[in-house]
Amino acid sequence: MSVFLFKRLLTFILTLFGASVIIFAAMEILPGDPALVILGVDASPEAVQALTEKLGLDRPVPERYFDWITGVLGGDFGISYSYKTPVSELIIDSLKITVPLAIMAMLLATAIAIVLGIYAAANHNRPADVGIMGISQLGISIPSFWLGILLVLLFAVNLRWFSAGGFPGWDRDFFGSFRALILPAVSLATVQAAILARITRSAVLDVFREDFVRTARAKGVSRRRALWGHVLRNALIPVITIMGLQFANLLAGTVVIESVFTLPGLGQLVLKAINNRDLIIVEGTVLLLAAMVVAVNFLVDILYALIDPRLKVSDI
Amino acid sequence: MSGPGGSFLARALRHRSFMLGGALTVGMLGMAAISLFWTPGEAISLNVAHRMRPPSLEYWLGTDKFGRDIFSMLMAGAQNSITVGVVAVSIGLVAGVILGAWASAKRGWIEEAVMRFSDFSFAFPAILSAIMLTAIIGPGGVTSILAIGIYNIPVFARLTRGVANAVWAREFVLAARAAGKGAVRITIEHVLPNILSIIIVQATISFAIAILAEAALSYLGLGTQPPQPSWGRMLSEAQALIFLAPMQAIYPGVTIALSVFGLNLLGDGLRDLLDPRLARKR
Amino acid sequence: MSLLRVENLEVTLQTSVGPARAVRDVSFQLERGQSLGIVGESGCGKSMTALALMGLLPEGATTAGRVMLGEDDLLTMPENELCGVRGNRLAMIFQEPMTSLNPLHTIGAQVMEPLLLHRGLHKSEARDEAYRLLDQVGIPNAKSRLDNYPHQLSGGQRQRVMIALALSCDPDILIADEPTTALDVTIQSQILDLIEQLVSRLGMSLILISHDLGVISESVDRVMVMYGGTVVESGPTQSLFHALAHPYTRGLFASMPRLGGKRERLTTIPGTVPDLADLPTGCTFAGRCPLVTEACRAAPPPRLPVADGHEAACIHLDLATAARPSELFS
Amino acid sequence: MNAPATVPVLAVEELQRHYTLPREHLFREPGKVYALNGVSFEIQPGRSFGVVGESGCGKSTLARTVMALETPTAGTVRILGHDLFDLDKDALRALRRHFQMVFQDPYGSLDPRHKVGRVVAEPLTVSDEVGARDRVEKVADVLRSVGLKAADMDKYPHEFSGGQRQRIAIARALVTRPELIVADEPVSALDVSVQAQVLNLMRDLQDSFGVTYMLISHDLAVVEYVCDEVAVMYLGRIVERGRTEALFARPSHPYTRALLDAVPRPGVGRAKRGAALKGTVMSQTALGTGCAFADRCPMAKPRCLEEAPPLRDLGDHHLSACHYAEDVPAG
Repeated sequence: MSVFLFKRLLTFILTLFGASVIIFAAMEILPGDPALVILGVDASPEAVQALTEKLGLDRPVPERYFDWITGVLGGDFGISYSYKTPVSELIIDSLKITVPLAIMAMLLATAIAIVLGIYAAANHNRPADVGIMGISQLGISIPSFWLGILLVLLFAVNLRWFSAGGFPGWDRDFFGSFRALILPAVSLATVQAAILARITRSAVLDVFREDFVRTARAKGVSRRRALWGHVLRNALIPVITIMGLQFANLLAGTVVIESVFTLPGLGQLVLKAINNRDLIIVEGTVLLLAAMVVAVNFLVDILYALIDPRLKVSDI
Repeated sequence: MSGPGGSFLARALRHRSFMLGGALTVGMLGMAAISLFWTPGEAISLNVAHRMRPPSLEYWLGTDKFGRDIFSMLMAGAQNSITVGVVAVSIGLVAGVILGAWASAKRGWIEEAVMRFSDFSFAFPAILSAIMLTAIIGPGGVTSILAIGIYNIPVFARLTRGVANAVWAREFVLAARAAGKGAVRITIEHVLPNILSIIIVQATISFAIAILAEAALSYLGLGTQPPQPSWGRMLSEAQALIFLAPMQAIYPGVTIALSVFGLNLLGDGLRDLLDPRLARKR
Repeated sequence: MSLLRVENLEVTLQTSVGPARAVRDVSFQLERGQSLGIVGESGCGKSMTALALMGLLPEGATTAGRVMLGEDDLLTMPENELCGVRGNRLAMIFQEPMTSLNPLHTIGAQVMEPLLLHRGLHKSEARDEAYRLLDQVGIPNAKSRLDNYPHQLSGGQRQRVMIALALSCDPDILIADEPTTALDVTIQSQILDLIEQLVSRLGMSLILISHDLGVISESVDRVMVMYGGTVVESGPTQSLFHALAHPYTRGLFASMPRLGGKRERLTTIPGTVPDLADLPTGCTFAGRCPLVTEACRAAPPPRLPVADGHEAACIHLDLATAARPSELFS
Repeated sequence: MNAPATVPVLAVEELQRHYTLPREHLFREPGKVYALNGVSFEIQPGRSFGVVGESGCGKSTLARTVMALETPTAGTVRILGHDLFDLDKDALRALRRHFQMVFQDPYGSLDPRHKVGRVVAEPLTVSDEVGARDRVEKVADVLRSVGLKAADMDKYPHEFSGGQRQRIAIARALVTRPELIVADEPVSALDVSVQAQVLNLMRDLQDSFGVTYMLISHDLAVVEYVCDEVAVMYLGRIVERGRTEALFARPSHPYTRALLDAVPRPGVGRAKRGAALKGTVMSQTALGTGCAFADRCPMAKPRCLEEAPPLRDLGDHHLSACHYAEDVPAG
């Protein structure tokens, strides 16, 4: 096993552990007694005491962390105070929306970005390049949730092609559910695509200036063939890095976009939980979101090692 | 920043997108500054008698459902975006640059630790931190500032460490060491001046991202609370009325987009103008 | 008829400080089997001349004049036809063996590429041929090296791979741009020997570009000395080094410390190499030349014969050759 | 501080420097690079000592260790009698005014954000002995002595050409009037026509200030031009050492012979190149038993593979680390 992968794996595990500790600790230092918060200020001291014991809030902190984390690892996130159902069920239900939405947005963004970025680079300094870069500059300036509102305005209010929000559920109406995710995915993807297109373009241009591309051209390889055969794979390295880093922002964007389109995903779940002071849901969801980000970045590192034969020693 | 490369001003004036970005940014700052002591209408207190007015000479962009003047709210909202942006980016910049420069000067396990810490922080985008902070201290401007500030620390730490390492590898640093200078002095006298322009560019871009993040947080109700106007909350209020008064959802969005666009152009322009590769004539 | 005929080649580059005339009025001919050396300091236009021949000038560069390879003018040839010439009839080796190979492709794939492109070989034939080529340039364990990546090879070995690559399609002309500058002196002589051997065995013509007068004088039949984008002196190697004529060449030669030379004070040429974006109208060396007169600054000097086939672009040749370099530049 | 003539300006003894490579494999020991394997020499005041060798022979590591920019694994470096790695921080800093360095890259060795005056004054700013006005005076003086103008102080480095920048770098090294200047490839980044200006300057400065040079170079001709004594390094060891003229005229180590033969000489005409040395410099990741050069040596005999040759005195200040030093052909 190479040290690079070992280090990355270790970082992956430590990061997850650290994230869980921080999230747990954050919820621990909450001002006020959670039992009191749940029951309201006029609850009787006996009821508060009973709930405190029931929730196990009177036990030492490390013990409670250990119980919580072993539960989470076994898929048990605890029972929601407000819904009275297992948090894991709530999370699974919301993941059915958030995960497809994030994947759709990522695929869409990547496809648009790579095509536009390469096209712009191939036409460096020509009108197509200048145009694409201008539009992408505008694209990274637009808040994705506002774009969502604009799309609602156009396609739901004026054209009435899509509904303004809501989600029918995969079991009830598969096609309708897919349709409900299209506008949200487009709003998320546009901003990401603008960022990635700029990165792709500059990565391709940078690699085009490398000596080995000149070598390839000196062999008689045409510009186009050099682009596909030599430049792209090298240019992919920085693009993938940024994609990994952007994934965190994409997930964050999902939280907001779900709000715009009233999709009952992870974002809605956690926002409602904050309002209800349903902390056990907040804990679980935040940990899950953080874990997704960390996992994607770990995958990116593995992808690196596959693309780049030089990568043996960590330097990132 | 007149350093090497001749007249910075002359080149800046010729740089079209830099000038456009500068103009937009000055416009945003100006709007916020003027709103400190004057707005055309009422931005904060409610006046239900004048609710939902169309644009007119008195209400330039009309009024919202509480009778507040929309244009005045946009002006006052700029204060909020700028405050959150500047404070949050400053937190990220100061902490990040210190961490990054420290990592670069010491190398070894300190560098490793700082970089792993950065990896770790990347798992918490601003909205995730804001959600946790809201659960702890409740929603508000401070939550936004802290969340966005924390998000920016690893951004600046990684950037600083990367470019500082490049400076440490230059021979003039070796010369400084041969003269007997210590790591702190080299960092202050040689490393920081040489990476300053890159940090400035990143600060501009980070400011733009902070404005977007602040808007998202106040849209979700996690950020600035009423009655202080904020662009994000204006959008969320307008969305409820989208079938009735669609234009109310347009104005704040355009304002955000133009501010961010201006800062991004400014950042890109600065990158061109401050790039030592172009400034150095060989 | 000459294999390669370059007539009045001009190259203008776009730089941040305006257009730079990197190559001005360069003409030469190359016969089959002959070797030509281009020598000069940084910014003299020697590399740009080579890149102009290959049609690989940087973006924004413009050219004038003619580069005739047989019947074809390479400067006006459409790009898709040029691709058929490059790597096939005209091949090039670059200075930096560390960065000139694609880090993500195997050595084999990179040597095979021109074979697949120009000679229409099948993959397995190309692989066998690549093995033969690597073996020919002296790479030990060539068979297993085919599957190595560039970072697994030393600098000298990478330069051997570059040579194998360049020779793969039996080009008429091999252009080697500072092929040994990045290498150690013992490796340099190995690589120069290899190039020389292969060129003579395969009957190719060679254009060798170097800043090192020693490398040039040991390796080629004819020499062209460039300064500020123009050719200041050219001629057969023996006669040129025997009777250096141009003040620049004489000064350059005298300013080199030489092994086994007496440790007497080196002659120095005052000043520094000219900026291509801001060249004088007359002789490019006028700013540093001890013999300069008004006439030198007025117009570019004509090329005057020194001996059979040996020319120098200087109007004060008699004065330049009369004095010893140390007196000339004192 | 003026050392008595008997104390060498620089004395290096049994210097070793081994690096540990970054670990590549989890369950294997990380590799090591043996950059210096016991290097010893002395330089007397006012002399110039050259170190030649190919890339990876350890000559740059040697320069940096002599400058106390790196800590050796073993061995000592004495400057004017003081053991550099035995001094505390402040004492070392105070001693630094007596030994300065000139670097290879005239573009990289001057901070582009500092004006020339500040660059040149850098070694003075470390000790508080020199007042601000004095400092300007000294900088002006030293700029004039390297052939620049005092007014150049207020310009930025990018306003100068490569040769002028190397003059600035030399001025910086000279400003404290050091006894020793270590120059690591000072002219290899310069054009040939500019090289001579810098080499002549170095010789002139030695004449006028009596400075001692340690010159690191891959270029044998440059070393021959500047240095009185020369050491040839191969894989972290000195394989031959002696007076420059004698050593180059009659090398006593096959590696020196090969180096000299490989240097192309202008004007000798085509194909006079000596037979090329085979192979390439092995990585210094293992310490073998025999002579490190044996695998490339045209004269290698069985003994060379078994027994490492010590650096032995051949008389007349000439040392060679070859069992068969007397048999090396005269070329």
